[in-house]
Amino acid sequence: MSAFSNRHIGPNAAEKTAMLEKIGVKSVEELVDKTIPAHIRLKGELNIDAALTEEEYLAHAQELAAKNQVFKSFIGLGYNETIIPPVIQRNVLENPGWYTAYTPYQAEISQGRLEALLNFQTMVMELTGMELANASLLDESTAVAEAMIMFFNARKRADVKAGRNKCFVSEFSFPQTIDVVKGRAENLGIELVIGNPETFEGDATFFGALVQYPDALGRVKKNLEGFISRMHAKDIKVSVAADLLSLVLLKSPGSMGADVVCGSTQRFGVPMGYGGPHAAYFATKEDYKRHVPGRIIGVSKDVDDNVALRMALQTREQHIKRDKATSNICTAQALLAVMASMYAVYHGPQGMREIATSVHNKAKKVAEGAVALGYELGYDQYFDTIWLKTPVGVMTHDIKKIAEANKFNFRYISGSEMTLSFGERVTETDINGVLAVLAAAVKKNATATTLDTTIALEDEFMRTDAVFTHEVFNKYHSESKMMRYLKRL
Amino acid sequence: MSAFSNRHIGPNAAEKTAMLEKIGVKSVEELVDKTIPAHIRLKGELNIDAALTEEEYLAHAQELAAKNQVFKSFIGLGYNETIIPPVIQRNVLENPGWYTAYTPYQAEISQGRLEALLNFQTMVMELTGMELANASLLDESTAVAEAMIMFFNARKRADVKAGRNKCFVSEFSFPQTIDVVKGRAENLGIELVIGNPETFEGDATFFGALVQYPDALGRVKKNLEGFISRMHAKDIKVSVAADLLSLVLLKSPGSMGADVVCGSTQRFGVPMGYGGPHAAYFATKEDYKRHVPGRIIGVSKDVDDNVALRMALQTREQHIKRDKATSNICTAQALLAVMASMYAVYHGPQGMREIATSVHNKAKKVAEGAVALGYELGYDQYFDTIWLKTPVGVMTHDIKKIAEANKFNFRYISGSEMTLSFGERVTETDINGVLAVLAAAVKKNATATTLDTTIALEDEFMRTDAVFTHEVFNKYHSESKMMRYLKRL
Amino acid sequence: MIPLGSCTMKLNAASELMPITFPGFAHMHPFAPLEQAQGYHEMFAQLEKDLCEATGFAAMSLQPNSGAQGEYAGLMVIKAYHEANGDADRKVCLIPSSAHGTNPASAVMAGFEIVVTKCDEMGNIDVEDLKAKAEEHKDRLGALMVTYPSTHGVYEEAIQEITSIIHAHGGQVYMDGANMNAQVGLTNPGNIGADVCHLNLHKTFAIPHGGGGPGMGPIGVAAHLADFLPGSVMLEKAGGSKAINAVSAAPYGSALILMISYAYIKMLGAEGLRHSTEMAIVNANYIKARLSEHYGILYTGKNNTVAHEMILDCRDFKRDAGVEVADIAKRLIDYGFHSPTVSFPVAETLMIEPTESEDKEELDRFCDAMISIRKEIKEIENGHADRENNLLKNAPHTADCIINKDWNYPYSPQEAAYPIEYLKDYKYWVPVRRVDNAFGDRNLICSCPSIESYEMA
Amino acid sequence: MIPLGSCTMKLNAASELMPITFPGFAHMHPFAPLEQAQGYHEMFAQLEKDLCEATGFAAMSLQPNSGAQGEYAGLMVIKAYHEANGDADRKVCLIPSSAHGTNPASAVMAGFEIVVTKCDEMGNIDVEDLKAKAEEHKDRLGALMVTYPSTHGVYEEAIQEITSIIHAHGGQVYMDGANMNAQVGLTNPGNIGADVCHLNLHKTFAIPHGGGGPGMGPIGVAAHLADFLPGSVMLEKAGGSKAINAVSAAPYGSALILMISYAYIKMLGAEGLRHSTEMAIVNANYIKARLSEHYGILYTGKNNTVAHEMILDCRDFKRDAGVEVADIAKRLIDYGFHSPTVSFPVAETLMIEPTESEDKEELDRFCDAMISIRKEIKEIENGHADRENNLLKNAPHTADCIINKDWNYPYSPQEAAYPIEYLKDYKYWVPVRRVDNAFGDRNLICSCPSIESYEMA
Ligand SMILES: Cc1ncc(COP(=O)(O)O)c(C=O)c1O
Ligand SMILES: Cc1ncc(COP(=O)(O)O)c(C=O)c1O
Repeated sequence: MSAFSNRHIGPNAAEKTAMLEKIGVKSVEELVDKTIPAHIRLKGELNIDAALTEEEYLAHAQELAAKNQVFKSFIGLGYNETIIPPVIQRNVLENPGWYTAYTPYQAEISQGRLEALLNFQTMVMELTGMELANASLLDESTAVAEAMIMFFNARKRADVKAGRNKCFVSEFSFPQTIDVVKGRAENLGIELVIGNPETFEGDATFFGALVQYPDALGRVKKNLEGFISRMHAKDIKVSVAADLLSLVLLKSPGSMGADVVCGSTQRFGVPMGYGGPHAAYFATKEDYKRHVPGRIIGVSKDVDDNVALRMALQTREQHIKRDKATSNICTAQALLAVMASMYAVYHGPQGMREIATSVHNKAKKVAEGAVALGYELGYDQYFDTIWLKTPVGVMTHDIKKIAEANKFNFRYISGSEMTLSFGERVTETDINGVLAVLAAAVKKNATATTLDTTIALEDEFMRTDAVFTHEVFNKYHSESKMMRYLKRL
Repeated sequence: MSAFSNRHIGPNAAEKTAMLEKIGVKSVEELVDKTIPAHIRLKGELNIDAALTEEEYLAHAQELAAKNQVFKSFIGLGYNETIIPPVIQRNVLENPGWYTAYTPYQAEISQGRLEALLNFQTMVMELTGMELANASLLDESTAVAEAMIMFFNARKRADVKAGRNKCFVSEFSFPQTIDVVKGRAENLGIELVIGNPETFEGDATFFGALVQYPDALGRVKKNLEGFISRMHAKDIKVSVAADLLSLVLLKSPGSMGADVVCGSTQRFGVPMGYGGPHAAYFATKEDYKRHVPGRIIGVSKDVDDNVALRMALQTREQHIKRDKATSNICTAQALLAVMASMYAVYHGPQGMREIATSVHNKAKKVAEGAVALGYELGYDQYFDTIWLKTPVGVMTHDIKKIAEANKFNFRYISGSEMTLSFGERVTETDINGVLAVLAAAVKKNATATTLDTTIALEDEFMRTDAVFTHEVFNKYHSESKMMRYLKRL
Repeated sequence: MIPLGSCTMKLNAASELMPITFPGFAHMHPFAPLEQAQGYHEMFAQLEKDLCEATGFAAMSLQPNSGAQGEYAGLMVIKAYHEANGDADRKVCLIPSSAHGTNPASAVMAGFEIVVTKCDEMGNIDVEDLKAKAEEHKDRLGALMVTYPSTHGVYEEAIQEITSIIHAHGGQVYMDGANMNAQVGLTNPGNIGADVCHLNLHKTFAIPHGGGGPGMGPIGVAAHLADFLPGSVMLEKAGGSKAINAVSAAPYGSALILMISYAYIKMLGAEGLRHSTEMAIVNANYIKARLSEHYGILYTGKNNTVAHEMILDCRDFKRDAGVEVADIAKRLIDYGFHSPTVSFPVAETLMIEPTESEDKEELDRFCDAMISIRKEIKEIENGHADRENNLLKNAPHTADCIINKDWNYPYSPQEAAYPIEYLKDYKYWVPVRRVDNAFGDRNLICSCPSIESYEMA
Repeated sequence: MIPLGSCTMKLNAASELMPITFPGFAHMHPFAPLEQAQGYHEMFAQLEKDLCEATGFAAMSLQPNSGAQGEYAGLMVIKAYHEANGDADRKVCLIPSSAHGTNPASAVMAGFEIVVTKCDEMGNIDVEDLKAKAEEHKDRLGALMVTYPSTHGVYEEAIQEITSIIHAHGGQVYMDGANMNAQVGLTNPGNIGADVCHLNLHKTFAIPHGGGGPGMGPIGVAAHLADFLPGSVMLEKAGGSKAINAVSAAPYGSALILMISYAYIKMLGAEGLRHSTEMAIVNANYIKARLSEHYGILYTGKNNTVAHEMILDCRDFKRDAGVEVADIAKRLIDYGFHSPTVSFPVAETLMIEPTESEDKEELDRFCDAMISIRKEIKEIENGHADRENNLLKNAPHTADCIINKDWNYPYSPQEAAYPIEYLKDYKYWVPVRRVDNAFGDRNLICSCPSIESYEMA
């Protein structure tokens, strides 16, 4: 038996013997033979390698890690360089007390975890400007698909009858989201129309519209509010997939009338991890409360009238509603939602504003430097992602070579276009490195830039209401306090 | 203010203001000016670099780590390659609940930590065969020095009067121990005599003798029991510095009459760390209970007659006895003693025996291979360390070059002698690598060896009594149980 | 111990988890060029191979982010297969009444029409009913979704017959892999005749549950379905040659935590994997042996054994003592346990799955608690305790209610807080008492309440 | 919070600790060839430089493994210096009566003869007495050991006068650095006239206490002593040109945890280090401001402030209420606090050091507890509570004693367990009641008792 299997399996040899005796069999083999029908039993042992010890495995994992070349990423598309606060890494991500726990079906024994998820919902509601948020979905793309399905399922009887089954999707949504939504639409007989929200007018055959904000080119388009009212005028529901960090600075989609706001919380201190896990968020209006997919934590009271939390509205969920459920979601991303909410708890309103401002400022500095080098800026209102067009004669695949030699990944859209997206973990040195790459491609020298807190966005985009107002986001900013809070929960 | 300092310092700006008001000063500066005499105040800021962020620091630490070239070590001398069980690394070494705690002065609130230290003492007592053990000292070398001082201080009045002030030290003790003991002896007017225990006879001017077992050449010498009786016959007290892991297999020094047994517990799952921290152990006879240096955890009861642990015999310690204390030791190595004891708890008697057997067998296989290649084995009874003499014409500095090219460190004693010491973390691949180095030095090919459980030691050295008999060492061998035990404490 | 039925709460070993914070895994963008992610892809390839071996399948997709997502993906693959065969009409999906709620929900999402099939009194699929329904829908039969061993904790003897019936009628068999912990190394989905199944890596393969996620639900498929495995517009390499659309944003889903399952397999090896399954069965049957003297065990196999989990019958307590299964769940909190799964798959029962990672002492502690609770119920049945005001109905008991409130229950605080010896050493104090769910649903608040509202108590 | 006087329980940040498990640091043998340890030596060099800057000294030895070991090393350096000057006779060491126990113990170990000097009623060193004793022993005066700020929590105004007196009489000044947390960035040992001092890196520089170790006690010395810093037979590079023998087995002591202090300095920088010291003083004075309305503060500086710690006078309670300081310490457990240092440096007092890492809310919680206990004492003083059988004498109270035993104390269980509001949210339940020390010392057992003996209860 492998060294690790003796650690993994609970009973030792003596206990095993005692247990078999109580069961009334002579051996494990006898019990298994009695239990599993003979005709389906495997003949031999699985063809899987012999066990490594823990020490050997960890060395092997180090080798595998070394085979990954981790470049600084400016690719964006919903995944950004972020910093996991060490206090959260050690006391949540590396703490069995947080990670082994099960879904809080027994609320009384799970108040701490429920509180952390309630913080998540509160944060999402404040930033999106919505009335209701759930406690996470699997990823941004499926969250957008869930929005579509929710709109579809919540259609009025008459609309169902009338076969109102079209859904608009902005062509400037993240490509992976369009991919996922396509698959989901088909099955339910939803007809997807992919187009430019600027020119899309909509009509009575459309029940929903899905847009991205800022869009996949990084643009903070002026027309979001106008688009939403245009759609609403035709009774088309609008879902906005938004970068939650951008909403620390930008006006909330909720305040512009959105029916759903959803997206990823990866950049709230959860590593990219080559794709996940990360918590998607999903916020909507009170009207939809019986249609929301996923778990919702709610406030109630116990028999002694103490405030007590628990999972709310379970009647929406598949384990009760089965084929009539709002969604098939069961396991979601609770631990990652906890991490994301704790990131906001630890940074607080001021810290979050600083982080949002700083990623924006990085974009701004590179945009300015690029323009000075002869690149064209595709759009001048952006949050953290800039859309660059190369000077005549400069091809993005040449830039790619130089960038990769410097261990940078950009997003290349065409031979002459690319986007660069900036995360918290990108440093001033990186910024100057990026400018040096852009300069090298045009055979110039870049002038070094210094980060500051200036903002390129026009006032009309900026939010004026306060966020992170609840005490929980204003209390735990020293590491000792944070540790104690994490321990208390 | 640096980002980290805002995390490190508890009060935020608002709290600071409120506190200053309560104190009755306008500013921090005013309070400091009122508090620290002006004439000793520094003028400017310290000349220390500006702060790094946590992220920057961690990247810097990674770079520093990469500048260390970690070779597999066969140097020995009390420091061996060991494996930290991941469950202990994560749940003790990386768990603030274990590492931030203070010395358990308030016993009632510290029962868990006290239990872990009591386990340490129990393990030491069983392995050494002694009646009493303390809860750790700073390192093996100072532990040996403490033994000398204890013998010195415990001399009979008549001996003090007679100026009985010589102490014998085996020349086969670890060189760093001789170094430390020399410094300590001088001050107290102890005259050290360094020599060969085989030929040392002793006389009435000697009060103590300090030997190493197995000795620095790895030898498990037959004459230890004889040496001790020879010394006792002349009323000379004997301290044996012993490799605690070797005592899992070897007869205990206690059973041979030793007055003190001490040494390091590093190889019980505590990384070498370029020197420490590691817990030294110190065990002695009941007679010396009022002379033992360092903390001792003892069993008592509470007012409800429950078993309750606490630090025992505090009257020996410096905080009470001051200049009459048995030692100046205050901070010791509690966390490392906890880790070492948990290593034994997790492995249990059988696991510990397997580890001890395996390090011995590695030595045996290399010894056999080396002899086959023409090396001479200095002594044929060893635990984990073999003493090799090179074939004529082969110089150790040539071997060193080949070894280092293979990322191995041996201990080179002279141009023609070296020792190789084997730890838990040394693999079969490493063993064959070592043999390949030895072969290359004599321009031969090594035949690959396979590890097994055979033992080269003669029966007379082997212990026959059971160790790790207490239930605590026989219970927590699955990871789930171990985690729960660590959590309960 | 959290002995949750169907949820496989096994050990999440520290060594399995450590690599997820290695920078070489943590900081990689999902759309970074393939050649930069060689470490990841080497791991994916090996993991796919090992999971194929464990399931008896030909190909594996590591994309789905949960079991339910895997169900959706698997059904979509089946659908694509039928369409490729010109069988676009095969949209009927048979689902036994005992299935987990995600099965019908996923089937609906994938555009299937659901036909529910019955179970017999032994908890097994009613083969006659199944045959009849397969027959009835044979031209439109798309799939059967079946859990194995069943959600009732039994290895149905007829499973191969069942899968043959489906195949004979043109359908594909989707196996829900939530109970794979009772199969690995002893049998497999391929063997029982399934065409697709998902694996809950967060159950069988040691990814921690995280309080409700993350998870990973890769799907394995037989050779004829391999071409349809989900692709990704972001990575050409991903998926089969006739790939269905992506089911997750990232080509390999939550790639980072695949490392955990990879570690689990690497450190157990073939023998350890098999033995883990065997010991999961031993542990379950040990609990059964102890508890069957006090509770009814709803279903057992033909030799009176259970698989890796079992259902405890609590239905009569309602009649005899007014005690509902929820009361037992809450009372278990006073004994320091998180309750087993409540009322799934059968109402008013408990579903217990200990897993192989629990040792005898912990199992005994749990059995002792259950037996002690059974005695408390008996006191009510006997009329020695009140039907409304008793240890179970008032559970859980906080320290606050025991010490600070005026005690006016018809039992002592000792009986409430320390009903059993081991609690002297291990007492867990619950922070709140029984939660009022209905009140909360009527007055939905799902953001942090203001501090003042906490003073309402 | 563990507000331990002289023990500086500050935050041990996760980022400071993470590198100690990096394989590049963890697995290096202490006698590996120098060139393999370049990362370590780069760190040592920078850390020595920064610690020299913080102490105002010329050279640093990173070898001693604890504060006490540092004292021994420092005194040995002083001795070697005197010997090198032909002053081998300078073996008298003056130690104020308020010194920590390690000071005299180390001085004895280093072969010094101890002469204790007095403190005045303000808690300061009695300069006249010191002068007289320095004078008396002037031919044999070796050293003064002095803690600064004093163990009484005061920056003695006369410190430079004191160090001058010693120097004038041929002695060297050893400063105990346990209170460096009140100096860093604001003043330093060099400034006050010390020649050597040790730093408790496990106090001032963020190494966690580990329940009684590990620690590190490097010593800094003025230029004239640098040559004597401890060497090592294992590494030529270590120590001064006339090095004393090694004081630890390894040339750089517990090298691994030096990374923690290095991280602390690197992440705070000059400004953060200074501000930490300032805030340690603010926090202490805030506690003083709150508690001085209820307790006597034994010593304050000339402007009625305290340094980074203070002594709470509990001596009269014995007379007035029969309450000893140990009773307060035990009662604090019921309030969820580990007691501050008991009876050091003055019998029947508490020594409180909050450090800069505690926030106001936590300080308030502690002050509230102390004030509430003061009221409980008043009840005894008033005669409202019994002198022998009261909340303090019977503390701490376990859940077991409150719930399971027949309650026959003259106060309610509520008063015992929940004397203050915040405990509703934060109650810590102590596992045993007041421990009988004398019984244990009389019947010494220092190995695990057999399981049966646990049943003796
Ligand atoms: C039988 C069964 N099927 C499917 C699922 C769904 O898996 P997941 O929660 O990963 O979506 C579960 C999980 O609870 C289950 O128990
Ligand atoms: C004033 C004082 N000096 C010296 C020491 C001894 O330091 P260490 O415990 O590191 O040996 C202490 C520690 O408790 C102390 O408080």
